[in-house]
Amino acid sequence: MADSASTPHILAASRVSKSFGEVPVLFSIDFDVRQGEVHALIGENGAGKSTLIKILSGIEQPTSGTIVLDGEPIRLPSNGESASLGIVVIHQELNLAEHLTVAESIFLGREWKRYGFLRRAEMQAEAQRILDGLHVSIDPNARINTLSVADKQMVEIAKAISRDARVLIMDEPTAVLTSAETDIFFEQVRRLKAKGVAIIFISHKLDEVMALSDRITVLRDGQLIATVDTGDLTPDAIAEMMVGRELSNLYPPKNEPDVDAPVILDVEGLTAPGVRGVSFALRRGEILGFAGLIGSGRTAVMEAIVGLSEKTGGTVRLRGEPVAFSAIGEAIDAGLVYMTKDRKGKGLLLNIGLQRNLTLLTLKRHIKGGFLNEASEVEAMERATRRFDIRARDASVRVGQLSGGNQQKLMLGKAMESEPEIVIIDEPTRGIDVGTKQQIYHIIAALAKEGKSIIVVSSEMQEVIGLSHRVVVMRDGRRMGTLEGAEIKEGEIMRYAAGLKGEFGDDRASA
Amino acid sequence: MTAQAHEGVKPAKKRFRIDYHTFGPLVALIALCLLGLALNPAFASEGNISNLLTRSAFIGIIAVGATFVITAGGIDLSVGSMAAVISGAMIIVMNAAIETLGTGVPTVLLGCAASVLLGLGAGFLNGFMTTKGKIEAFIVTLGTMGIFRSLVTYFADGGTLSLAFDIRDAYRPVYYGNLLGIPIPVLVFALVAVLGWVLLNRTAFGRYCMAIGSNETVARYSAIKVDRIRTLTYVIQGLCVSIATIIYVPRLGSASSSTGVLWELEAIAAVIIGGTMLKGGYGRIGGTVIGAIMLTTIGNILNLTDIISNYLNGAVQGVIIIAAVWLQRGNLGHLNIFRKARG
Amino acid sequence: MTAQAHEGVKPAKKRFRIDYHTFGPLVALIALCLLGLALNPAFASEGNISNLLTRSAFIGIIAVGATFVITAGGIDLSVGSMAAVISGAMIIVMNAAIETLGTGVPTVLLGCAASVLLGLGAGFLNGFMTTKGKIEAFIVTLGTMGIFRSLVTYFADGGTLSLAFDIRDAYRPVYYGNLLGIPIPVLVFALVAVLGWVLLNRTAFGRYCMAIGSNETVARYSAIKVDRIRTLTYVIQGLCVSIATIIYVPRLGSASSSTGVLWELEAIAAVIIGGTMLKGGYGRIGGTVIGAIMLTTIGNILNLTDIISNYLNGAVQGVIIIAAVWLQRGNLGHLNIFRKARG
Amino acid sequence: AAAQEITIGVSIPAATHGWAGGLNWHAEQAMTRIEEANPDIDIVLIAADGPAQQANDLEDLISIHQIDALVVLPFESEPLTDPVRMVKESGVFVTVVDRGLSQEGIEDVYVAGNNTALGTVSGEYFLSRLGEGDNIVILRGIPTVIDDERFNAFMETIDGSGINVLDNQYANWNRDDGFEVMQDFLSRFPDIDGVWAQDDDIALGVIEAVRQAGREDELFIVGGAGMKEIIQMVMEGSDLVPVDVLYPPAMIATAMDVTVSHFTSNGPVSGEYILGAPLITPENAENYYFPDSTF
Ligand SMILES: Nc1ncnc2c1ncn2[C@@H]1O[C@H](COP(=O)(O)OP(=O)(O)OP(=O)(O)O)[C@@H](O)[C@H]1O
Ligand SMILES: Nc1ncnc2c1ncn2[C@@H]1O[C@H](COP(=O)(O)OP(=O)(O)OP(=O)(O)O)[C@@H](O)[C@H]1O
Ligand SMILES: [Mg+2]
Ligand SMILES: [Mg+2]
Repeated sequence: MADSASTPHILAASRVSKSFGEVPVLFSIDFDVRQGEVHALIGENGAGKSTLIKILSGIEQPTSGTIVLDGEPIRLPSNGESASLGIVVIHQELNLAEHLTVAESIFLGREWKRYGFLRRAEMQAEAQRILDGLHVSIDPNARINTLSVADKQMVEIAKAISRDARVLIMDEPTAVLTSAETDIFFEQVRRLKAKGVAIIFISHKLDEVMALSDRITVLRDGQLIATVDTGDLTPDAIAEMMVGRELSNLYPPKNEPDVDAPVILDVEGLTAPGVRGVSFALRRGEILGFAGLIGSGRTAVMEAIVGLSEKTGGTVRLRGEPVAFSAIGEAIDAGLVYMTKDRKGKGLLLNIGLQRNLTLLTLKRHIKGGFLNEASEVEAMERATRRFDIRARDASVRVGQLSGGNQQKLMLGKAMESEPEIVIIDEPTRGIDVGTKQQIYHIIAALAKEGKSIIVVSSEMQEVIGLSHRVVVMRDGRRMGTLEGAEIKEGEIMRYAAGLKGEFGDDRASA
Repeated sequence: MTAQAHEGVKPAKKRFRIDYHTFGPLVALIALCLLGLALNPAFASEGNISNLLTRSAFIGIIAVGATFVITAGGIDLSVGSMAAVISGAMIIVMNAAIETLGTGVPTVLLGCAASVLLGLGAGFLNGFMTTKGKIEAFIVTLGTMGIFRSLVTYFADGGTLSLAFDIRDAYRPVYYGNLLGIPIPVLVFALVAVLGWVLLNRTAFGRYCMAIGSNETVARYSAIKVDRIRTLTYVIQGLCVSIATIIYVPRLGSASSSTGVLWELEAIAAVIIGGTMLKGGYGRIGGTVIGAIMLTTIGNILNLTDIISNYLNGAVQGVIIIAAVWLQRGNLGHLNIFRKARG
Repeated sequence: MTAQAHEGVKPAKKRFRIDYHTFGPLVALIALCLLGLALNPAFASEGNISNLLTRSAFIGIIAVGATFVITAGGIDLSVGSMAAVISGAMIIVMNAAIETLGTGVPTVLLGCAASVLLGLGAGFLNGFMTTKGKIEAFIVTLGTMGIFRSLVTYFADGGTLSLAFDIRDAYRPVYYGNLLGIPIPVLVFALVAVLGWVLLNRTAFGRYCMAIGSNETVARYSAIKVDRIRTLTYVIQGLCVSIATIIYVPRLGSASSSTGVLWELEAIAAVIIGGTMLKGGYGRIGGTVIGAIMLTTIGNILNLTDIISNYLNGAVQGVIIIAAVWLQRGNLGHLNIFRKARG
Repeated sequence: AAAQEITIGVSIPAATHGWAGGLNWHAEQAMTRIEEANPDIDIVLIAADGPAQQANDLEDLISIHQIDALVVLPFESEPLTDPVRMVKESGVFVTVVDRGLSQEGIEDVYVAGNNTALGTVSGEYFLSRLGEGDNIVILRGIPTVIDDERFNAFMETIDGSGINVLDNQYANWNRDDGFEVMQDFLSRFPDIDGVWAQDDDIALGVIEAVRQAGREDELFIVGGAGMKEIIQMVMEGSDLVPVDVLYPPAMIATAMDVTVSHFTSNGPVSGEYILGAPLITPENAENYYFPDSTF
């Protein structure tokens, strides 16, 4: 661990405040990061973490206060030019141009050139090398719009760590990664740290924070609560500092699954793009977890079921009746709702306000006499705000300006507005703070208790384990196994997910 | 700790938002009118104002339709030619119907019915090829633009189709008449604009148009029937063209291959001047109406004075359009919103 | 733990992907040529092919510039008028220079220099107003379209500017001459296309154009000077227009207000037919070249046969354009990629 | 001048092609000349891009400029008939030029070129040069009534002569289109004896295409209108362009003068003034050559 007293800080914020228009979001924050340390920044959704690191990287200018780089006050250039000062950022929002290829994205803005021409082959090879270092098999020539969210995040990471960073700032880089990817990523972070890079790390996953950081700064509602050495506190204490109240058990107690409950959704031999013959059944009142590595086909299964992608084989039975949804609207009418994990690309319209996003899926419910009933929309917004604790200045704020966690909550609200029988939630708590996470888990459990059936697709092992009655583990588009009761343990899930165990032998072990 | 952050989500501040956007084009229009007045006091005469509004009705009605298409992320280059071919067809139908239906209102109504049918059909054709044929809207409507214009040339045998003079008397009031002192075309324009506004801002359909134009994938994931809605925008565009045609035909009583040339550019310009974004996702009927009136006013102002060489009309027009948009965007700090929304 | 945490991502099939895009327009072009051949064997005569390619050079060169503008998310409607005003200015300059520089090559070179300067200037003007003035490209270039066209009318006093006959001899070869049997305009076109391709695909500038067109915010965060790059695309467009003009003027030695009318639509159509996306982010010079040749070929084919009523030329043209694009998009399963990219 | 001021509105098509350019030039010249000679006459000249805009212009001339007389060269006859009638009904003296309205009795004065005559005169020249089995191609203007009248008159004239019309295509009264259409005719037809280009702008494009193909010696070209470049060639006795048929844009000046004389002369001026479409030959070309004109 870096010796906090002796090492000078590289980058610091001194009494920094920030308002967007009339609305203050940061109040006189002091923050610094030293060479060779990992400084974690934590806080509830909307606490101002992203805003602070935007200020530290020059993308936003502080309303008051100063930024100090190498002991000198400095006005950081906007437009990402601070990268040339060695300040490199992985933004919370994915920051990739969809039409470019992976290699092009990694080198965007700092292309290697010879005589003015791009050294394409070399950049490609280097991109390949960086990606190999992250142990991911992403083709450097693939276009970004063909990648999954997780792969895009890996490209972002590759882009950031390949730069000559003195200060590396990462805003929830692991939100979309599984623990396996996270481990590999942490290796890289530690390597950089050993090289003396100063690292700012934002995460809602407290175990990661504990494992990686040297110091922790807690923000709440734009105020600095404390900066402490990591070793001095337990995760629970930190969590309480964040939310400002005592946190009880994160996961609600599981009610006993009713094995006699009728099967409400029955999938048999489903094949679709990315899915190879998946079967499973979902009972009334059950929470069914879907685990697996990234790209294992969980999302593909769900999208095929609700009619977002074309089914090529197999049957789906809803309450015993075979169904074949050709559009998601039909699924919703049948009481089946799907919440995507890609909130920016597929979930929310970033350039309009909260209220219109919330009601988009269920707009038909807000029609009176053929016209939209604004009062009913407002009511829905109030309902969702209460239920999911969405925090924004007002309902007209563009969703793109919301904090990541609040976007996620809004998306949950949007899905739940349809009052479904069956809820499929893909990555329900991505980017959500512990306090809210707890609320969401309780909401899910309560829904199940009411007799609704829920599928939780998640890359967070703890979440799957903590919530589910049964867990389906997938690999390579296939169901490897279904775990029940005491079997639901991290090690067991990993064994199935990695193909070491399960219905299909590891046919790609040699690959 | 501030109360603010925990208050949750307040309802949007409505009044403020409306002002922001409608204000820009309006200010530019007012500036333009003052210029007109300065050049020639006759600008403000009742006759001139009424002429001006009546004229802007054609482009205005078409532009209301274009607002839907553009809001949903499409574009329609065929509207001018569509207007020409529909005019032509109306004239053929009405001329043919004289024998059976006589020269009165029934014939005119038949012509109008034909116009509406053709407009809906042409719009559907554009929409269908764009969505189901999966061809870029620019290409589809460039193609139909050529096709429609050719058809009217063909119907007219290279010349002009003209409405039989006997019917004109029954039909003339639709353009030249007025109700309570307001010219009929202006009334129709107002009606179309109001209906368009309601449709875009107060119905699910309008909301869907914005969603599709803003992000098609999100729209699809939100259970919106993207292809159907998008096709409908073209159908609405077709309907608007047919309405514009219905009030256009009695004015000139003829159609030829030069009818409606460049109306598509004018309609799109009116839409963009009004603050709708060409990339979709954001539409304003009110702005479109002002944009259409503004374009007509520019033409009118050029006729107010002969201090400028006729040859430079186009230049003055160009300068005024750019200046007007600059005024409303730049000066009112309006642009920040636009730029961000685009990013 | 397996090192291979990521599954399912197969290395992209590179060869396949390249074929995909260039192949589509090419197949459509070949189909069109076969149609031409079937209608009239004279289509394949050396003279006709050489005429055809020479003709496509104007639109083609302009379309290469338009590819940059559109890839970076802009649009330029002023190119046709720009070509007209630059032609006019070149003629004025050369006619005036006869007295001092004589009727030889120096005068022609002076004319060309003027052309390039004006092209760069006009392009810069468009770019500057779009980026710094923060006015939509559609409006800016609609405005300059009117301004440029007016200016040439004004210079020509409503008539035609004609190049003095004495200079024509020195200048004629630029259009009518050939090198190793290949017409000069075709060589210039090829050169511009190759340079354009290199610039778009092999330099940081080209990559920045795509990045800006795809996502302006990302580009800005990547320390790309968005305004500068975007302005440069308009400057390149201006340069391309001036090059096209340089080979256009010796053809007929004149410029008038009807020069270059609708070239903007043709240029944009060539770009889109070639597979570049109108919304930006994705450009293909190769496709643009094929698109330009395709458009010229359609016109040529119509002149080679009289089985179709003259009145219907435009319709046939429209149908062929739509069909060609449908063929290349729909049939080759090309569209999935496009749809996703748009979402 | 003690007399009260008289305002004359002149509404013409904008200079979108050569002939219309000449029209604008002559109108402007006449305006300057007339206003100088008659201080109490004010002329308002407005050019329109299309029929609809011209209708707008007419409204503006009435409501804003309150004209006493109107000289109008309609973009197209049909669509402007009603708008001109409205002008007439408001008590204005109306002179119509070139393209007659589709209803009789609206205008006070009609000054006309003669499109039918242009077609007939051209056709007669072809009859004099060619006969049974000879091949010609025709380049037409923009699909309009004017073009139709010329074309039909021409076809009627050569009907039965055995002259073979290989094909006709629109060249839109435009040099570039003339050039390209002719290029294609040349690659398509190995034997062409004559080209009727109908318009001098088209003819200029045709000439270049023929030169490029090196086929100057096998055919001749007849244009129309009286552009100075073409007249010069005729004057010089060119074999390629042996004659031209006059259709003078200066007719607008005639019309303006006639209209002014309604106010200044004590004789009656209403009626029809039909200008001929004479054949311009090397012998008489000098009379039609105006080197200062833009057309
Ligand atoms: N451009 C902006 N305009 C207006 N308000 C903004 C803007 N950017 C952020 N905010 C507001 O500032 C507050 C802090 O947001 P920030 O993104 O910093 O939160 P965060 O701590 O990163 O939260 P999360 O954990 O959810 O990502 C939020 O209320 C947000 O709505
Ligand atoms: N429409 C499709 N066409 C072809 N392949 C597809 C399609 N949809 C998904 N796939 C492929 O199926 C595989 C499974 O992807 P999916 O997104 O379902 O995985 P996942 O388990 O949800 O992982 P992640 O955590 O990355 O979302 C991937 O290799 C993906 O490329
Ligand atoms: Mg954040
Ligand atoms: Mg998934």
